[in-house]
Formats: sequence, structure tokens, C-alpha cells
Amino acid sequence: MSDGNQGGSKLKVVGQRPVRPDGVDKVTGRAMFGADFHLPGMLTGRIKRSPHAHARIIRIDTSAAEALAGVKAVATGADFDTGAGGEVEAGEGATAVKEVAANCLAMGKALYQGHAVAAVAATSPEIAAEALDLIEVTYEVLPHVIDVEEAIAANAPVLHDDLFTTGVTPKPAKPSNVAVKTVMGRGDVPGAFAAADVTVEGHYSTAAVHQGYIEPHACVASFGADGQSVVWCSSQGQFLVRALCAKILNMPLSDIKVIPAEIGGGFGGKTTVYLEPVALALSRKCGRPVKIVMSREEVFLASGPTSGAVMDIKLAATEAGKITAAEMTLKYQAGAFPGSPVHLGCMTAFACYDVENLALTGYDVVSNRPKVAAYRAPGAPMAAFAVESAIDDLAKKLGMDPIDIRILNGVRDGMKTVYGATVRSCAFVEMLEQLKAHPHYQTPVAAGQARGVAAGFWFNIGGESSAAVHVDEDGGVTVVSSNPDIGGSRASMAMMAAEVLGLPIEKVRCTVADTTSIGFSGSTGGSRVTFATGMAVCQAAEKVVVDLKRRAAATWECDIANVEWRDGAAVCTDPAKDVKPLSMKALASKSAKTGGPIASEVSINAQGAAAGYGAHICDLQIDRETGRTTVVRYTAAQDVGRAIHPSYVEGQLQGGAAQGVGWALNEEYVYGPKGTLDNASFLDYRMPVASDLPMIDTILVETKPNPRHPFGAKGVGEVPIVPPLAAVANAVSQIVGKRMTSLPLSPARVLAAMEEK
Amino acid sequence: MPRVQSISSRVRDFTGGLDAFDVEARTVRALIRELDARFPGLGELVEENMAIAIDGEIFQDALGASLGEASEIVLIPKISGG
Amino acid sequence: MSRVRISTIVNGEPVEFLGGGGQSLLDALRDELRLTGSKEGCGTGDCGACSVVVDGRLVCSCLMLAPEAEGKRIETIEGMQEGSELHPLQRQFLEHAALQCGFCTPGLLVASKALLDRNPDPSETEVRYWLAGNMCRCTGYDKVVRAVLDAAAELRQERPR
Amino acid sequence: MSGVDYLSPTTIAEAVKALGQAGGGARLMAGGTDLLVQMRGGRAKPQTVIDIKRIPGLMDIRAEGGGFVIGAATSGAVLGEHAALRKAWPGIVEAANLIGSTQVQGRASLGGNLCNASPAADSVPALIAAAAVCIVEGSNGRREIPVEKVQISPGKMSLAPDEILIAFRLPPRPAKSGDAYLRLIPRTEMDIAVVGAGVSLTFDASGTCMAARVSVGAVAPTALLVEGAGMALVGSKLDEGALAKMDAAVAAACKPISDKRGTAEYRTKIACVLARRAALIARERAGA
Repeated sequence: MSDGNQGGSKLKVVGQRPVRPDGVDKVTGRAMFGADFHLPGMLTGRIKRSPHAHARIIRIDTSAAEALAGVKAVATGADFDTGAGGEVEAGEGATAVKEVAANCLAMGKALYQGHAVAAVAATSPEIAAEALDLIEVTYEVLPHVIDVEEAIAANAPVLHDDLFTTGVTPKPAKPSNVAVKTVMGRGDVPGAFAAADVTVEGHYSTAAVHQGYIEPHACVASFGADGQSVVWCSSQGQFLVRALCAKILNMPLSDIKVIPAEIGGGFGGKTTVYLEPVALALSRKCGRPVKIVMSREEVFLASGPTSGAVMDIKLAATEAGKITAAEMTLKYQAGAFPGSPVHLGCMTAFACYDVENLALTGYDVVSNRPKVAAYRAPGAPMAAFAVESAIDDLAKKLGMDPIDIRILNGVRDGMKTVYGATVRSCAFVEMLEQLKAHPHYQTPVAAGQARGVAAGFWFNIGGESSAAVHVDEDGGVTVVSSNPDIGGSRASMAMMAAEVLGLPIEKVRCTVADTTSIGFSGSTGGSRVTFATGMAVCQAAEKVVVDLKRRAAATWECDIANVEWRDGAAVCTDPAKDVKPLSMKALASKSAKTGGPIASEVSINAQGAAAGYGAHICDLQIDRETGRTTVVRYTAAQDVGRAIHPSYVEGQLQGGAAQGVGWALNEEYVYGPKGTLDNASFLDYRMPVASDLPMIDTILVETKPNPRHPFGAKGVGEVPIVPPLAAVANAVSQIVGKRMTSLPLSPARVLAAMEEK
Repeated sequence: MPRVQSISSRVRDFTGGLDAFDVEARTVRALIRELDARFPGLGELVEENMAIAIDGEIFQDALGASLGEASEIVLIPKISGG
Repeated sequence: MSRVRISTIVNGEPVEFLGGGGQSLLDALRDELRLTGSKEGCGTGDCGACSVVVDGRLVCSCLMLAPEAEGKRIETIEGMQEGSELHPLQRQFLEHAALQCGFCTPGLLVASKALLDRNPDPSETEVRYWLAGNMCRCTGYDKVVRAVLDAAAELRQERPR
Repeated sequence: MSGVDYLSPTTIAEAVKALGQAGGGARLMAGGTDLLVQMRGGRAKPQTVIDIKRIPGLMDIRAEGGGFVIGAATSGAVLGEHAALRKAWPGIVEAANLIGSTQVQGRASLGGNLCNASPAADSVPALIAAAAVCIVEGSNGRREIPVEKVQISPGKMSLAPDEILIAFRLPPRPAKSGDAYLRLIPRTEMDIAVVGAGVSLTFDASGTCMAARVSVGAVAPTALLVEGAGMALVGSKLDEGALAKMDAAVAAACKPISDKRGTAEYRTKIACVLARRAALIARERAGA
């Protein structure tokens, strides 16, 4: 990096709020999302889903469907060929390919209501629907289990005969629904509890909630006769889709080109595949393009959610409020296949605080629910709900201000986390101080209302990214990003390139490339794009600057050491040369004569991501006769390093807060006695609407830029969903007069708690 | 001798429940060879599917990194996100 | 299959197409007319991503049958830009960064325009309730509401009453 | 859904005939905001959809006999824009305007809300409290029935297979009358009522309640007219004693189920809370 972490005052583009490069397409309806593609000869694909929560598939008879006029292909799990299997990096970490495949089309067993069992491709949606009815599936219905505690119980129906708990010694003799037991900790927990002045404890639970992106999953797949295939889809990672399709269908990666559509929200839920391998398998069978679009009901039944959790927590502290020890057990729903983010829950639970003695135990538990997918800071919000509630109890017990107790215990640079990282460039304490000084916190709580405070953490990651910078012959620039733009990242990529190149933002455009047009990149997720792909963009732009300086030096016949790049032009610093600066435009127009096209592509494995910390304040009131909660004021603060485009950073804070408020108050998966989902619609899965929320004030804390990023950026997308659950619950608990330990805080639950008191 | 700790349950299955042990190695490549020698299969697991924290910094891909006499190494599951 | 000829005016232009008797207006717009700016987020009238204006009324095009459009005037997101100029609402959405993924944006813009066409000076509360049927999962609505209020102010200046 | 035939008759007779001919395979459509959702979800599979919105008189509001006649397919948005109706029957208009979003308001109608035969329909308790009457026409001619007699169970109505709900008749409004409708939903908008309560009251010059009708929704298989609750208020000035008696009558009438939207116990409790609040708003509106 030429001058890593440039000072804010010198910056001309970074920190401004320009209109995003893809903005006009998005406000005029021109932007092409997953379901907007249409190819000649395209067929409609539909998926037949299990009506049962748990059933053995005895037989699938597709003959009648195949005989129906207009049906061109029928597929089942038998059409997949996962070969050696292996693992692929998906939203929550390593994911077994065989399980992703079996989630796309069931193999042997239907493990939840809505589990895909077969698929058809037909010449019209009506024929496809009729064909689904003609597929006869013979099931042996099995006992099901939905609840996480019931799934752990000894007599629970077992989902997978070959699932033995990992992390237990000796290896268990019997299969169970506990996929993994995670243990981590340090110090002497029993000793610290024995020596404690005060202790608090609690039993907490949260419901499964869905990411709730407004765009349902959608894709078009076209298999070529020579095997070369194209997939258009909305996902958080075109390379991830390619990898999973290749492994599930046993195809070479280079035969699959994945073209990223615009993506209508993901929040982690589009870091895996549901439809793409199915559409490609159908297309392989009939040689025609196949489009599959999920209905909203299918989205709820068969994609996404994140884990519901059951947690027990105990804290020990001194009289002064210093937390000396914590013990916590976390049980997370994984859904039908192993892979809940419980390990991330354990790692993040106390990441905001300096606690010497820790004991954390996590259980990853399968049950007859859809397989969980990553959701914004996967695993962290539930854990933080328990931790931040317990700290609130501690503050009450000691008569301390809720921000003060968090400052007292807050992590500072140099401290050690339980998962091995050392805290660095961390502004957690400064952030809390700014939050405390904010007019919201300084305003007394209005009569009849209560105020809750809570904090949250996310690691943020770096990883593999590629980017290219192309200088056009007229001096304009195109930045080629490798990551789908889910929330305005084209803007930040273009801004960082413009800053390095000294160009006005209008001269820089940004495009998102398909898998054949740019080097590999990890997915858009983990709050990594502005950091990692941004770093690749900066490095590519810096290489271009070096090239431009070289060309200017050649033009002037001077040493390159005497050429500086200032405000988009090469300037000669050799006093012996009387030459005018050479602008980008001038250099670009001569590129053919000075060495050919000016372009650079950089692929990196970005190291040095800095963690993010947030803290939120929520004021709310409750209708005492109905238990209905109204959020009246909300402020979110976050340690962001440096905001590249502050509006989009604020937007991340506001959007995450809104999702967290929904999680706290009304969102949940509701199951009936047969293990079927009762509320698979936006009508009854109640996400916040515009009239449910107040304005959401934000504080972007920029006192500790990340020294490992050219402009100091830290990931910002995940943290904002971590604090709201407890911020809301802490306020509700005050009004109710007792600790609210189960989410969501629905009107009936709150009223019952008020009446119990 | 560098001290290796693990917070991964999968590692525990290879080590017979051990969460901390010393390994004589000065590079991550050597560490992985050493892990495979002592706990067959563990080195490969770490190389393919795990992140490593070395003296407080998390590496998603640490093969080239060197280790000090008193390095603290933590084997952790790879972190992704939403 | 009973497909019928349907004559409508879409964004000011007379349009004829063949539509199924049970086909939604949304599907007809997207699949027959290839106007894919209107989105399907739910198909049940709960998300508003398919919002269009029919004879001056804001509706969900997923909750209207295509043949019902016979003889009606339909306005979609594709008709919102005036010539080569963005509508002030479109511009304010961009300037406020009132979109992240942009999927709900066409519906939000069509609904916001319908609001300002009948109420040029809405309060924040009126904006929030009018737009309650337009779900956005990315923004938390803050910047959306500000963009609509600022567009309203801009339009009031342009066309003093 | 494209196998469906779409008809848009322009007379009632034509619509009645089409309905009769379809022999159960047809569904009438007003705003379509329930029907289309059911068709899409596979819960309704009509061969024919009969759109009644092009029939004159089904899409407007007329002052008649001192009251109003509201075409069954008139949208909520049109009701909300009718100043005279809003003044006379603010409770009915607010109930109709609570159905769904602004977009749904552009289509959804009182007739559709009633004929969808859901116990949680927002406009139905308000219409029952108002003593509204349905005008129905079929092959056997025209008849009028009180709103509370139309629905007999969830999804089932007392209308003959070829009868069409054409309009609602609202009675003349005496001086010092007011109505109100309240519902409880977890969010501020977009939900189906967990509980709803409509109250219509008339007072004398001294502020004593002369007439009262109380109706609650989503607490039984159909919206209920709770006669005992009205009787509790008549003769009172809505003092605590009278309101407590109303509570008891409402609670006794509730026979709710527990489902994803609320527990039986919660629904009963809230029905009393909302009936009380609606009664006080109705009194305020009556100017008593």
C-alpha cells in the first residue's frame, strides 16, 4: 500500500456521499434481478415438496408427469452426482456438499415440511403445476421433532442414522440429533464464582427467524450440448454457486459460467444454493434453459432461517461491577442438517468484554425444520441477547448505569479474546462514551416509557477477492468487482478507485463480473467486501498509477522517481524539466503508443480485517392493557473504522437495527402439532413495516481506522443486528417489571408477564 | 515450543479430547506435518478447513506464516458470515 | 387454455396482449409485456413490490387479474421517468441512499408517487402509514421516508399551489 | 390459474345466470384481494371468475332513505374519500380502511370482506354494530338480510349458490350517535385482526345511552353481535358499572380458538379491552 490508511482530511472522494453508479437502473426498473431474465425456448421449473415434517421416501413415480404433454424433464435426487463430496465454504463456514445436495433434492428421507423431493421443467407454469400433481411420492411418515430441547432428549426421533456427536470423547455409540458439542473457555470459572460478590443467572430463548429478503430465490440455467453451461441467478456469490453446482452435478468448474443478477437482499440467506443445481440438472436432461423462481411460501418453508436458541447463562462480578467469570450453555437449532452457527455464538458471546474466566458450551442440534442459513452476524444476536440481558440484570443489581458497566468491562486494544485473537484498533469504549454523550441518552426517559441499552460484536473477515481497474481511452475508468452488490458496494468500490486515481467519482464506473470475467472471490458476506474486495480495488488502482507514472516518465524521458501522481495527473518533479502535468485523459489517449492498454487485475487473500463493535439505545412504550410495544426512539452507534460512503454505512446500521427490532418483537416460525409451518407468508411472519418504526439515528465512530485497510475501513454489515434484541428486551423488562427471557416479545407474552407479576 | 490450543470440536475428535498441546514447529507447514504425525488426519483438516490464530492474529490461510519459540496458536473454525 | 385479448394503456401507450383468464396483472406485465420493473416479492399483496397505478388507484398488480386491465390506464415504474429526466422521487431516493438492494424500490417509488399525487405535503406519519404495504428489509425505512418528504418539498416548490 | 375463465357481466341478472350455470365452479370477485391469494395458494380452484365490478351500482355510495346504500364492490379507498359517509359512520369507514395496505385499499370491498367469510374480517363487526343490512339478489329475486346472519361458519355463508351480495344498506343516523371500530394487531398495519370490536351508540340529550350495538370479531367462528353487551350500556352514561357489565357480556360471548395469531385467553381479554375503548370513542363521536 503506497500510503496505507490515508488521513481523512486529505481525502476527496472517500467519506463523500455520491450517487451510486448503479442507482439509475435501480430507480427506473431497469436493473435485472434473478427472476427478470428470459431466454428463447425457456422452460418453467417447479419443485414438488414434502407435505410431511419427517418421512421416509419409499418411491417416487414420475412416469405420469413425464407423459404429460409439455413436460420436458423431471428430476429427483438421483440426478445428482456429488462424487467425492467434500466441503465448500458457505455462509456459516464449511458445508458438506452432500448435505447441500440433499437439501436441494431429498435423498431417501424428507426431513422437513417443504423439503424438495422432485422437480419438473415444462413449457408453461400451468403444465409444470399439473405435472407436480402427477408425481406420486410414497412416504412412510415418521415421528418428527421441532423443538431443540426435545430433539436433544434421549427418546427423540433421530433424523440421521449416521450422525454421531462431534467433539465428545469417547465417540458416542449411538446416533443422535446433537451434531456437535463445542467447548471453549479459559481460567478458573468455579473459583471465580466462589469468590464473586454478586452473581446473576438466566435461562433465555429465541425463535427461529428468517432473513426476509424481499426477492425470492430465482435462477435460469442453460446446459450446453458440449457441457458448457450458463447460470443466471441472484446470490451472494457467483463463485460459490459455481462451486456447488459443479460438485453437486460432477461438472468441471470451467464448464459453468455463473452470471450474477442483481440481488434483492440476502443477509446471508443467499450464501448457499437451493435452485441452481436443480435447474441445471433439468436443463441437462432436456437441453433447454430452465427458470425456477420460488414463491414466498417456498422461501419460508425451504430456505433460510437462522437458528432458534436456548441458552443458560451465569455471570460473576465484583461489587464494583467488574465481571470476573461467565458460564454459558448455548443450544442452537441447525434445521434438518448439521451446521448451526453455535460455535460463532460461543466465540462472539463475550467478545465485547474482558472476562478472565469463561466456560462456554455449545450444541448444534438437528430437527425437522429447514436447514438454517447464515443470517447477518450468524449466531451472535441470540448469544448477545442472553449476555446483554444478564449484564443489564447485573447493572440493576449494583445500581450502575448500563453504559458505565459496559465501559468498565469493555475490551480495549491488546486484550485477548477467548477464540485466540488479540483485540486491536478497537473503539468499543470510545463508542460507548459517544453514545452516552448523545442527545438521545442525555434526554430523560419520557413518562411511561423505558430505555434499553445493549452492545454487540462481529469478527468481520477478509479472504479471497479479485478486482480489476480498466482505464478507457478517454481517461474514464471501469472498476470490475468480483462481488454481487447487495447494498451499494459498487459505490464504495468506485469511490476507493477514484480516490487512489485522483479522479472525480463521475469518471469511475463499477461493474460486477461473472465467473469467467474476473478472478475468484469469496461471497458477499461476513462484512468483507468493502474491506477485502476494496483492498483488491485499491491495489489494482495503485498498479495503474505506477503504470501511468512509468508512461509519463517515458514521455518526459525522466526517471520515474521524479514523477508524482497528483489529482488525476502525472506531475514531473524534476526541476530540470519544464513540462506540464499529463492528465489521465492525456495519458490514456496515448496508451497505444506507450505500451498498450492500461489495466490491472489483482487477486488477494486479504489479511487484517478489524472487528466491529456496536451499541444501541431503544426507547419504547407498552400498552398496558394489550401488551403491545411501540418503539419510539432508536439510536445505533458503531465502530466503523472509516465510512467510505457514510450514507450506505448508516443504512447498514438502520437496516440491521430494524431487523433486530423485528426479531425482538414479532418475528418467529410458528409450528403446528404435525410439524408444519403455520405462518409461511409475509402476512403472518411479521417483519417491521414503515409505520412500525421511528427514525433510526446513527453514530459512526471513526476514531480508530483499521490500519490494515488503505482507507481504514472495517466491515459494517453484520454488527448492527446484534444489539437490538437485548436493547428492546431490556427496555420491555423495565416496564414489565421482570426479566423478559423469551423472544419474540409478542403482545400476548408481554401482557401475560405483566399480569403474572 | 509453540503452544497449540483448539476451540474446535472437530479437532477434539482427532486428539482424543485434548484441547491444548505443545508442538515443535517453526512454520505453519511444519506445524501441519507435525499435527498429522501425532494425530493422523488433523493436519489435513487444519489445512483445508480451519483458520489459525497466531499470536492473536487470525489467518484464514496461514501456510506461509512463521512461528516463534513461544508462539500461541489457536485452531478455530473458519469464520464466514451473513 | 383460455387466453383472451386484452387492450390497455400502459404508461401512456396503447398496448394489446394475450393474457390468461387467471393470470395476474403482474405476470402479464412481466411475462407478456416484459416490463420486469414491477417485482413479485410475495404474490399475496403483503409486500408491495408489484405496486402499479390503475386508473389513478395504487394497487398490487399481483392481486389483479390481467383481463381486469381491459380498457384501463396502467402506470408502472417504467413510466415514471419524465423523458430523459428522473422524477424528483427517483432522484431523492438516489441522493438519500434510500435503497440498498433496490428490489423493493420500484414499488416504493410508485407508491410514493401515488401519495404525493394526492397529498403534496404529507407528514412523516402519513408517509409511514401510506407506505406500510411496501416492505423493505434493507433500509429500516429511515432514508426512504426522508427521501419522500424531501421529494414532496421539492415538488411543492416546483408547482406552487 | 390460466385455465380459468374470466367473465365481467354488466348486469346483475347476467351475473346471477353465470353463477347458476357454473354450478359451484365459479367464484364471484369484487376487489379480489382474498380470492387471488386463495387461487394462488391452491385453496380456491374456480373454473370461472365472475368479476362484478362492471355492474352499475356495485361500485358506488348513494344516500337513500336517510341512510346510505354502499355497492358491495366499492373499494375501501372510495369509502375513505366519501365525506358524508365518513361523518355519519366513521367506525365503518375506519374498519374498512384497516383492511390491508394502501394498495389493498384500492381494491378491497365491504362485500368481499364479508363474503370471504373469515371470522377476523375487520369491516364486519363495524357493519354489525351499525345494524347494516345486506341486499342480496339471486334467481329467486331480491331479499335483505342483516349482516350478522350472512356468515354461518368460517368460509361458509347463508346465501344460496346463485345469490349475489349487491349492496349494504346503512340505516338513518339519529342525532347524538357515534360508532367506532378497533382491532388489535401486533404490528401497526398489514396484519389480520387478532381481535376486533365495533360499537355503535346513540345518546339522548342528557348523555344517557339510548341504543347500543356491540360486535366482536376473531373470537368465535363468526363475528358476533353481543346483545348483552349493548344492553349493558343502554340506560347508562357509560359509567364503570355499565362498562364492567359490558366486559362480562363480551367475555361470556367469546369462544375463540388459539392459533398462530393469538391464544384464546388473550383474545377474550383483548375483546373486552377493545370493546370498552371503542365504546368510549363512539361516545366521544356522538358528542354525548
